[in-house]
This record gives sequence, C-alpha cells and structure tokens, in this order.
Amino acid sequence: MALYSEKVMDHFRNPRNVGVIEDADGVGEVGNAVCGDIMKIYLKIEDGIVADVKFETFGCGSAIASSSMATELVKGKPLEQVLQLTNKAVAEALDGLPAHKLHCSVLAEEAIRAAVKDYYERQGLPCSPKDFPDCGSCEGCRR
Amino acid sequence: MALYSEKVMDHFRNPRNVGVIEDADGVGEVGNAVCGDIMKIYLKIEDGIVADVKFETFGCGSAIASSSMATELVKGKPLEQVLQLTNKAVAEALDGLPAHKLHCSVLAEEAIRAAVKDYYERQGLPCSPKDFPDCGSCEGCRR
Amino acid sequence: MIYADNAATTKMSAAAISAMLNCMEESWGNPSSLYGLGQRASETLQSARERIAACIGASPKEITFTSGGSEADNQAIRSAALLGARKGKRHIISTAFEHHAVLHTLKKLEDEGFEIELLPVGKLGTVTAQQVADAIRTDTALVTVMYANNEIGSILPVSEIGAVCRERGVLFHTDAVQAAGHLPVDVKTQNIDMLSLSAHKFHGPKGAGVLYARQGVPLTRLIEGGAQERGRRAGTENVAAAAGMAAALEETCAHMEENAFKVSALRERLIAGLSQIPHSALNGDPVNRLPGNVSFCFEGVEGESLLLLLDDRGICASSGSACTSGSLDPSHVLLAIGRPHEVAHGSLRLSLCEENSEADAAAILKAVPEIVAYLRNMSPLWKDKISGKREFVL
Amino acid sequence: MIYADNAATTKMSAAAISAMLNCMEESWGNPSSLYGLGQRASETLQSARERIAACIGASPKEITFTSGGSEADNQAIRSAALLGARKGKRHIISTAFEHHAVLHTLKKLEDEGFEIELLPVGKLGTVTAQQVADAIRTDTALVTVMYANNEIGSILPVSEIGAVCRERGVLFHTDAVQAAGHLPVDVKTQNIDMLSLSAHKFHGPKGAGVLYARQGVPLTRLIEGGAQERGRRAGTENVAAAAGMAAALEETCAHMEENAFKVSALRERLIAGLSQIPHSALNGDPVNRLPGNVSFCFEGVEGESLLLLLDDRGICASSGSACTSGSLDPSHVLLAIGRPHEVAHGSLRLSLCEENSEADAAAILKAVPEIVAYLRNMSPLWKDKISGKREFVL
Ligand SMILES: Cc1ncc(COP(=O)(O)O)c(C=O)c1O
Ligand SMILES: Cc1ncc(COP(=O)(O)O)c(C=O)c1O
Repeated sequence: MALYSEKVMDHFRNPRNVGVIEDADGVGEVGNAVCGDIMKIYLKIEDGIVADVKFETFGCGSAIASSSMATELVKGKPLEQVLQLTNKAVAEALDGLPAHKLHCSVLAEEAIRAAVKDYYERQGLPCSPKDFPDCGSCEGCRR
Repeated sequence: MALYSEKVMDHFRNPRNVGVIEDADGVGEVGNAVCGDIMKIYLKIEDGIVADVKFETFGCGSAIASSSMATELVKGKPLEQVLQLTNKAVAEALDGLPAHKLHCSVLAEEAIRAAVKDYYERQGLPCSPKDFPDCGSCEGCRR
Repeated sequence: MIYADNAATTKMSAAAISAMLNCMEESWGNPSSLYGLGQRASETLQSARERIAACIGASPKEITFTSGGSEADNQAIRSAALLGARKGKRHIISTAFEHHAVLHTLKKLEDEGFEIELLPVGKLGTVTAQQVADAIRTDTALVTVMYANNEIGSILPVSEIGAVCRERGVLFHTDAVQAAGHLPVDVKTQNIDMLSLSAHKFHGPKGAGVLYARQGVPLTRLIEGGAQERGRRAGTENVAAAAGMAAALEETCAHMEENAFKVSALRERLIAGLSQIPHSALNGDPVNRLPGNVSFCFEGVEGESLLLLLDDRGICASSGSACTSGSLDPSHVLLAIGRPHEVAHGSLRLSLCEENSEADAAAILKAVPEIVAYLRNMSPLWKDKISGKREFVL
Repeated sequence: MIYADNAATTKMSAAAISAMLNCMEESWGNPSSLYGLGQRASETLQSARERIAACIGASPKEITFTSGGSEADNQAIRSAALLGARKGKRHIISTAFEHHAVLHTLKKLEDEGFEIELLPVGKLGTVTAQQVADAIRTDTALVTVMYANNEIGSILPVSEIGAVCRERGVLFHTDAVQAAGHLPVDVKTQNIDMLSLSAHKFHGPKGAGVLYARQGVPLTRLIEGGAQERGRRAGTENVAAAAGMAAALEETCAHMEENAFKVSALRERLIAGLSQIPHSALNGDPVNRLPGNVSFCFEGVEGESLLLLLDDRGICASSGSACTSGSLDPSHVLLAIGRPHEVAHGSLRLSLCEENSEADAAAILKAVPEIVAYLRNMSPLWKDKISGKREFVL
C-alpha cells in the first residue's frame, strides 16, 4: 500500500493556506524541533468567525498535510465549532493516516486550539483549560 | 562436486569380482546390518598367492565400490602383500571418498584381512593379532 | 528424467518464476523506502501476505515471512518456550518423528531446562488426539505436532489435536511444511495457533517460508535488527521470494483436489506394484497418507545403492530425508515406527507431484524390482536370510 | 527515475538474475540429494561458495550462507558471545553507530549479562585502532566494528583494528554489508575473524548473505535442523540466491576500481553542489568515505518532506536508513556524530552506483536546493532562525 492516501499527498503537494498573517488575532505554535514537528497557526477572527487562517509547518508529509487540512476545516467556521475540531476529524478528512503518523493530526488539532486560546487571551475572554491542552497530549515525543 | 569420483561410480556400477567362491580357502565377513554395511570376501589361495577373490556386499555405493576395488588390488598378490593393503590405498585407488564414507574403505581392508586370517587359521598357520583387528576400528558404527 | 522426490524439493512453477522475475526487474525497491519504487515493493509484499493468508484461513497480520520452514519451526518453538517459561511452564509435547528443525530445537530447549515429551508414533506413524490430551499437564507450554510426515507420508489428526489444545488452553504449533499446498489448511477451524510452511515444497522458491502466528501469540525474534515484519523478523524483506511463494501457493491450492486425485491414483499403483516385491513393507499409514508419498523398506538392500542405480535409470528418489544424507544413521522416522536398524537402512521414498505420469509409474515399477533383485543378489545379508541363517524381519 | 538509494538496496544485475533463473529452471534439485539433479545443485552452491570466498580472500569452507546481512550479524555476534562466555569473557566492544542488526543483538546480550561498550565515533563518524586497543580488556570476548557506515558513509580502519585484535587475541567481526563489492576486502591480510555481507547491496538478490568465519572460529547455529552448511545453518539451501549473489559480487569486484572512480567523481560533484546550500553540513568523513555516499543535514527542514518532494521529481533518496523509517526517532547515527535532534530530523542520504550519470547529478543539484528553499519557506523553525529568535546550529 502507498504510505499515504491520495488526499494526504494532495494536501502535502499543494498545501492550502500556507503562510503568515501579519496582523493575526491569534497565533498558536505547538510541537518542538527535537520531536521533528512544529506547527504554527495564524487566525484572523471576524464576528467570532475564522475569516482567515494560515499555517507554517516544519515536519513530515503528514504534518504538512494535517496542517493544511486543519486550516481548511476551520476556515469560515465560528469559534465554538473550531473548538470541536478533533484530530480524528482531521485524519478522516485526509482519508486516514498511518498509525505512527496519527500524532500529526493531534498536533494540528492542538495548534488550532492554541491559536484560539491566544485569541481568547488577547481578547480577555474566559477560556476553560480543558479546551486547551498543552502540547504533550500528542504521543509523538514519547514513543 | 559430484558425491563420488568417476572411479567410485565405475566400480559401483560394474563391480569386479562379485560373487561366491564355493570352495574358498578363506572367508571373511565384517560389518553388521545395524551399521548398514556388511562385506564378505572369499579367497582362493594357491602357493601363497591370491588366485581368485570374490565379494558380496550389503551397503552403500562406496561400500560396493570399495569391495570391488579391494578385490582388484589383492588379486594375484602374495599374502604378505595382501596384508599390507590399507584403507588409504583402497580410497586412493578410487580417486578418493567423501569424508563420511571413508569407513567403507576401512571395512574393505578389514574384510580382506579377516579372509586371510580365516585362511591362516584353516591352515593352522601362526598369525600375529596386530595384523587382524576386529571390525571396530572402523568409525562407522560410532558416529 | 523422472522426478519422484517432491518431498525434498519441487520444480518452481512458471507462475512463481515469473512473479519473482517481475520483482527483480520492476518491483526491486526496498519496501521500507518512502518513494514510489519502495512503496511498490511494499505493496507486492503486502499482496503476497494477503494471498498466502487467504490460502490458510489466516489474516495478513498473522503472517511472518521467514527464510524457510526450518526458521519458521525454530521461531515458533522458541517463541512458545519463552512465553511458557515466563509463566513457569517448561513442558513441551511433540512426537518422535518430527523434522530435525523441530527435534533439534527441542533438544536445545531440553539442554536449557525444558522437559520434552516425545509421543510414540506407533507402527503406522501417527499420534492420536487422545495421546496428546493424556500428555497435557498444567505446565505444558506447547504442543508441536507435524501435519504430515516428510518421510513416510502419514497425515496426523491436527484438527483434533488443535481442538484438544484449545480446550486445555495450550499453544499448538504444527509443522505443515509437507502439507501446505497439498492438504487443506484452515488455521481457524483447525484451532492452529502457529504453523510453519516452506515455499519450495509446493513449487515455490527455496529460502522462503512463513510462520503463521495467531493474533495475540507474540513471537520472539530469532534475528534482531530493523523493524521489518512488524518487528518480528529483521532483515530487508525478500520480496521476490514472497511473491514467488504466494503465486505458487495460490496455484497449488486452486488445484489441490484434482492434483490429489491424480497423484494418489499414481501412488496407489506404485504401492500395489512395489508390495509385490517379497520381504518389502510400506511405511506409514496406508489410508491417512500424503497423496504423493510412497515409502517402502526392502529387506537385505541398502538405500543409497538403490538410489544411485535408480538415478542411472533417470529416476530421482530418496531414502530417508534429503537433509540427513551425509549422516550414517538410519532415519529416526523409520526407527520411530519400529523398523529395525537393518531394514531402516533399506528404505525408498518416492514423492510424486501432479506432473508425474502413468509412464513414470510404469518405469519405476520396472526399475525398482530389478534393482532390488540385483542388490539382493550381491548382499551377504540377503543370502543369510534366504539360507535360513538369519531371520527375516519383514 | 533517478535511483540514488543504493545503500538501501540495489537493482539486480543481469548476470545475477540470469544465474538465478538458471538455478530455478535447471539446477533446481535439493543439494542434499544423491542423484544427478541434486548433485548439480550442490555443485552450483559450491561454485558460488568458492567464487565468493575468492572475492574476499577466504577459503570456501569459511563461507556460511545466510538469509541476509542481519542474520549474518546476529550469528557472528551470538557465536562470539557464547564462545567468550565459556571462558568467562563477557565484555564486547562495538561502536555507537552500528546497524541495528548489530546494536539490537548487543542489547539482547546486555540483558543476558554481557557488558557492552560502544565506542564514541566522533564528529566525523569513525573510531581509531587506538580507541579499540584502549578498550580491550582481558575479558573482552569480541570487537565488532562496521567496515563502512550505511548512513554517513565513513570508512573505518578495519585493517588496523584487525591487527590490534589479532595481537591481543580478541575475536574481530566486521559488518561489511556496505563495503562488500565497493571496497577491497581481504579477510586474511586485514585480520578479520568474522565478516557479514548482504547480496542486495551489490546488485545481488534480497534475502541472501554470507557470514565468513575464519577456520577455527566455531559458529553457533541460530537455526537448528538439518546438517546443511556443514552444520552451521539448517534449512534447504537457497541455491539460486547463492548463485545470484556470487555472480553479482564477482561482477562488482571485477569493476571495483573503475566504479569507485566514476562514482566518487559524482559524489564529489554532489557534495560540492549541496554544500552551497546555506546552513547545510556534510555528514561523515569527507575523505575516508564510501564512493557513492552523500549525506547532508539541512537546518530547518524535515527529511521525509524532502524525500517525498524529491520522489515527485523522480529522485529516489533516503533519510537515515530505510529500515528505521516507520520510526519517529531521528537516526541514532546522526545523533552519534553529534548532530542535534532537530538537525538529525533533516537529513538526506544519496547513495550512488555506477549506473548513475552526470545528468542524474545535475538533476539532483537542481532539485535539492529548490525543495530545501521551499520547505524552509514554510518552516516556522527556519523563520525563527533567520529572524534571530533561535540560534542556528549548523
Ligand atoms: C551496515 C548494514 N548492516 C546490516 C544490514 C542488514 O542487511 P539485510 O537487510 O540484508 O539483513 C544493512 C542493510 O540493511 C546495513 O546497511
Ligand atoms: C516436515 C518438514 N519440516 C521442515 C522442513 C524444513 O524446511 P526448509 O528446508 O525449507 O527449511 C522440511 C523440509 O526440508 C520438512 O519436510
């Protein structure tokens, strides 16, 4: 079997929403260089809705594809819905990931959350800690 | 490499001196069925010379070839010379035997000796025990 | 040439050769490599795994590729032993006439403190499920019983033994090297926990085998290194051999019934014909018998001479198993079914496949009696028997 | 397609394929069988043994065929360990950047009570004979040091290490899997007691290897069973693979110098070109280096992405070793030469053979810098470095 699904390869080869939002309303960065994956998400929020989203990723094929897919999944969505994004939804939207690459989708979920958290904090909005785990729920670094 | 030399195969396929001498002057039998090799040598002695020799053998290809070669080597020879026949001479005359088949040449040497011994005994001639070892110097049964 | 030694090895099928060639020429990447060429090799390997799994009723994850039947036997037994030892179980049940790949592994375990119980196989060369049931103890780590014997062809009641083992919660391994491709195998319904097979016994390549291990039975690595075979066997995968093995097994399994029908008819003809030779005896179970196996002992004759003279007539056959030639000891299998040493030296194994013909059988039936008569005529042992100096044992 | 991953596996040579085909179609008997067909197979096997022995300066009896480099490594180390343990010697010297076939075997021995000393390999990835001499103790059972490293291509001073070991009476094994066929091997003058090689690294088949063991060095069986390989390795011999391996090794050895000349020129061109990429670094010894090995780290880039994009351009390359892909850990080899984790994730190994061309080099030199730039442009790690938020490490 090919390592990755066609969806993964499409998002890897033609990643959507790569780049930086200079005047972002929220920025989240998770992962670390030691682990081999870093994801950074930039959000532009208008009326509680993700008006724009960009990402930068240092990582493997599935990390780039997961970032790309995650940005697609949250673009135009209200923040409450964004917070419901799961790594499973990212992986499924990519037609699956190899078992040892599932942590990439976890990282994507966490990066999105971290950006939302940053937005909440900048806005002085209350945020429940359970919505915002640290990088660390990902198994990547512990394997 | 082929298992056996061409010489061995020739003596196996066309064994010389197969058979029985009904009025033999000496008969020797060595080996045993458990071991998988029995050789029986018949000698006709005239004026201390091997006038005729025959063999019967139950055994593998190299056992039959060794018997055949041994009979050829002693035919027409004086008994003193017959007693000098070594298993090495038999094996060499056959252009060599595989290591685990060398015991067949030992058996051939012993069968010849046993037949000479039988002749000596029938004639009431003195015989030195060192010239006539028992079946047992062959390693075949002990491996 | 009449090839009647298919239990020693078989000629590769055209399908197997072409599957291998295809790998060597097209799908030659390393299956662990990321790029397309490597992934193509990985797909070829996975497809081989799936097809082999389907042939024996297993799931692909339960298939570990090995370098042959011997390695599979070694790994199966070592794995069960280690597992057992962890729970204080050090008793292993097997039979007296297993292949050396099993027996020598068991011997080594005995030296390491395991208790090895080899069940007697009786005159016909088989064990019953009841024998196994009676032997199982609370500290039994493994039952390993071959599916069919390589020398005398007896088929053992592995389904019944599997059922007993499952009921008693004991691991059951079967060496199916002689059975795979020739007899139906369904590891699930037969309650087999581990099974070994070897490709070159069913028209596949040499140096390729499979160890099936039921999901949940952890394997110990014999070969440490990379994470190939899901960590169960290190070393760059022999993709071509796996593909060749899969092609061969699929083909023999697809034609199993018709082959068995044809081959066992030849077998019966040979058995009937050779039985005419005085003081001869069929070895093994006359009924529960591999379709292609004909095994005889002839009194007063030594096996190697018989084989060499058959070879002179273009007939390839064996005496005992091929891999013990080079040894002077008579076959442990024939001794296990009670043949006396002297007769055990005089055995002939013909093992047929679907490519053998009636003409082959006729040629064999002409050659063997003539050669046996010729050799007996120069055998002092035979002479002693017909003269009454020694007893006949057959 | 540009294949630049010859350290992972190679395309089989026409000579190797045809030698195998010949075995499969003509010389397919079991080498243990008595009859002509079997003896022909036995002769083929023996001829392969003699030709391989000649390529490495050994005698044929010192050659044991295995299922690959991993098995050979396992058996060599296990054999020496057992031998040592019998004399109370339980100290083994190796290096930090051996292949997993070596390291994981050593790990297991450590669990069994051996003391494993892994010599540091320094920044260039090598060890000196002096380091080995200093480490040898009276209870040293084995020194095992690879001939050339599979990831970073450093060539180790095995002759000097061999001399030290011989002088001190310690067994010396070398994993020459990456060296055989590419670098001169002469086990006698190099004082090598045991050596492993693997056919698929020099245009031979996968699943075939050799363990050379000097006369007088007894091997322990990993696989028990029949008496094949003079009792050192059970299982029906893979005659076709042995013949293919011999054909391939003879051919590469016959052209070793010219191949090395051609391939190392390509290597130098690639090294020079890739060194132009800012914040990149060559891994391994720039001088004592396998002719075909080019290994780089690129800061701010992750290796897998690089490989996938190279694949999109038809370039087959690797990052770390193929058999550890599927693992998330960075290469133990790159960590051993002191690369920080983050950089160890960003490695590229190109391994060339005589079939690669200047055009291949040109295409690689176009692709790699473009892809590195593209990936850096989307890498937050790289951005942090150029903005000064993080330090460069290369
Ligand atoms: C240095 C080294 N040793 C051992 C091996 C293992 O060889 P194989 O995969 O043929 O078992 C390899 C390659 O995989 C290698 O590069
Ligand atoms: C019953 C049985 N088990 C195991 C083996 C070993 O298989 P291989 O020679 O492929 O290792 C054989 C054949 O040689 C066999 O007949």
